[in-house]
Amino acid sequence: MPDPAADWVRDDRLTAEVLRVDVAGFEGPLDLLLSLSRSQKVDLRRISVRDLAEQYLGFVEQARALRIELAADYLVMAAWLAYLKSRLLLPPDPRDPGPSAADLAAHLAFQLERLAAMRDAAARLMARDRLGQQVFARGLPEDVTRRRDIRYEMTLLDLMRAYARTRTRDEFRPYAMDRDHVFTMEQALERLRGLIGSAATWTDLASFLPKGWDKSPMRRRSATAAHFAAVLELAKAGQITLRQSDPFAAIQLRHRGDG
Amino acid sequence: MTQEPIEKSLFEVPPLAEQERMVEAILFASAEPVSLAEIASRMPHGCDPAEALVILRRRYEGRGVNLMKVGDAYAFRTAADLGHLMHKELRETRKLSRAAIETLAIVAYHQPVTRAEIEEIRGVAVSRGTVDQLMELDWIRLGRRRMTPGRPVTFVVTDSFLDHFGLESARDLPGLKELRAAGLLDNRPLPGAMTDDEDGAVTGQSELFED
Amino acid sequence: MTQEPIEKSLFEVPPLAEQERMVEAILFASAEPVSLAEIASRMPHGCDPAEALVILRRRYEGRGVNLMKVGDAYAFRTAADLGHLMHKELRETRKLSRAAIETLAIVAYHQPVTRAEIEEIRGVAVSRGTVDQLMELDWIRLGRRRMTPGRPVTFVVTDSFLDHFGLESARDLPGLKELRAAGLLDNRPLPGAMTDDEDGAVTGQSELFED
Repeated sequence: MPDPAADWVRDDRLTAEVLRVDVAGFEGPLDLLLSLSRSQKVDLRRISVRDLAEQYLGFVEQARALRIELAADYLVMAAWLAYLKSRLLLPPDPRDPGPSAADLAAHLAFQLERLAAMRDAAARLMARDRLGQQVFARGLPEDVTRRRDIRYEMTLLDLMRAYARTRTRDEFRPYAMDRDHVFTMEQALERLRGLIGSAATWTDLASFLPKGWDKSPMRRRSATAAHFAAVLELAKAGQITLRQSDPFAAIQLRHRGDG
Repeated sequence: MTQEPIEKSLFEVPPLAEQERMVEAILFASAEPVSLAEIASRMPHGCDPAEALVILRRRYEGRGVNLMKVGDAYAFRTAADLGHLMHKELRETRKLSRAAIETLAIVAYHQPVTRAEIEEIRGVAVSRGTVDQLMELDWIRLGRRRMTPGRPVTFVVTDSFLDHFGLESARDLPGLKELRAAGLLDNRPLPGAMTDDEDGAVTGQSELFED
Repeated sequence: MTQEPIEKSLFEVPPLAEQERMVEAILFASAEPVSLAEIASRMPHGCDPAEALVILRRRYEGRGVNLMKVGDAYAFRTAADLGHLMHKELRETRKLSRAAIETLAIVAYHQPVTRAEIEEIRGVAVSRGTVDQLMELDWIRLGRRRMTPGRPVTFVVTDSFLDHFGLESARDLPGLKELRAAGLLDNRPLPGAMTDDEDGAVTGQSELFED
C-alpha cells in the first residue's frame, strides 16, 4: 500500500527538480524576469512592474521553501525588487533626492524590453541565409599564385666582410689558461720560505722574483702577483714584516727572526 | 569560344566590357571576398573596377550565383534559394550556445560595445568562453578602447561576420532602424545608481550640468 | 535582386532557365568538377542538366570565366587569356642568411671549391639549403669535378654573380690585407696571433684560381 507521506515527499522532490531545471535554464535574474513578464501577456512597455516583482518574489519564496539554492544575483535582484515594490506602494516623496520609484520601474521595463529586442534580433540574425548553410562560396577557388619577386639585398662589401669573418675566425680561439706563464701563490710561498731567512735587512720584493720570470711582461706580472700574495701570507704568520714608503713605491720585506 | 585579343599596352586602358571580364575572373577565382583595392591592384593601370562591378552585379542578378558586397569587398555567392541543392557542400558548424548568439547580436547591434554593456543588457556575466568562441569564429574582434575611466576594450563585428550572414554592412542588420527608433539601442543608465563606472561617469556629468 | 518564385512541386519539372541556375550554383560551389550524373542526382526529378549545361556554357562564352569540360565532368575556370590576373607580384627585399653570405664569399674567393673545402674554411657543415638557395639565385653553379679521390663536385660563381656585384672577374675581389688596409675589417685584432695567417690565405686562393 502506498504511503501517502512518501508520495507527498516524492511530489515535493519532483516539483523541486522541475524548479531547479527551470532555474538552471535561465540566464540570470533578468532572463527569469523576462519569462515571468510573458505571463502578463501585455506589451513590455505596459507591464506592471509591481506584479512582476510580486511574481519574482513568489518564485524566490517557492525556491527557498523547496530549499533550492539560488545564485547570489537572483537574491540581489529579489532584494532590489522587494525594495522597489515597497517604494511603489508608497506615495512619492517629493523631498527624496533620489530617483523616483516610477523611474526605477520604467528602467526595469526598459531593460526587459531591450533584452527581449536583442533576443528577437539574435533569432532574426540566425535565421538569415548563412554562408555554408544556404549560401555557398566558390568551391574550387583558383589560387592566386603569389609570385614573389624576392631581391636579396647584398653588396660587395657584405660579401667581403663575410669572407674576412670566415678567414679571421680561427684567430679567435677559446679561452684557456696558459699554465706556462702562470706562477702560483703556492709556488711563491714555497720559494720564499727558503729565501726569507737571508732577508735580515729591508729587501725589495722585486729582488725575490725568480730568474726567467722578469723578462716577458706576462710572466713578470704573474710572478709579482704570486709573490706579493705569498708575502702577505708570511706577514700574517708573523714571519716577516712588510713596508712601503709611499703608494706605488717598492714593497720591502725583512725577516722577523724571533724578536 | 570568342576571345578578343587583349590590348596589353601600358598606355591603353582596356574597354569597360573587358574590365568587367577581369573583375569577374578575379572574384570567381576567390572563395573569400576581395576588396576593391585588391581588385584594382591586380588589374591593368587605369581600370575602374567600381564601375565594372556595378555592371557585373547587375549581370548576375537573379542568376544561380550572385555578386555580393561584403564591407568594402566583393564575392560571388550561390543564390540563397538554391541552398537545398548544396547539401554536399554543407558545412557542419558547431551549435552556438544561447549566450554566444545573444552576445553576438548585442555586439552587432550595439557596436562598439564593452563587456560591461553586454553584461548589463543580458543581466549576467559574460563568460570568457563566449567571447573567445566568437573571436575564434572571426565574427567579433576588438574595437577601439572606450575613452572612459578604465579605458575598457570594445567589441565590434568583423567583415567575416557580414560575409557569413550575407550583410553588406552592419547598417543592414535586420530591424536595426526600428530598434534605434524605439530607443532600444540607447545606453540608458539606471536612474541614480552607479552600476558601473561608465554609466556613473555619464550620470555624474549630467548631474553636474543640472546643479 | 529579382528572384522568380520557384515551383517546388515534386511533380512539376522546373523551367529550363531555373535548371540553368541550379547547374550554375552546383558547379560554382563544388570543390571539384562535377559529372553530369552527379549534377542530375542533385537536381529535382525530371530535370535535364545536359540541356541546361549547353545553355550555361554558351552564356559564359567570352566571359571572364568559362564553363569547361574536364574529362567527364564540368567546372568553371578562369578564361585562359585572363590567367595573368591570377598572379600577384610581390616585390620583396630580403637579407641572405649569414651562412649563405659566407658560403657565397668562400666560393667567390676560392673557386672552384668543393663542399668539403667550404666546410673546412667555415668550420661548420654547409647545409644543402644554403647551396640550393645560392644556386637558385643563380649566383653559384657547379664547376668541374675535382680530379682527386671521390671526384668531388666544385662550385664556382656565375656571370650573374659578377654582374650583380659589378665585378669583371672573381679575381678582382680584394684580398684580406687590402680589406684591412681599406678599413673594411671591423674585427678587433687579437694581441699576438695576427700576423702569419693572412698571406697564406691569399696564396692559397691564387693557387686555387690557377687550377
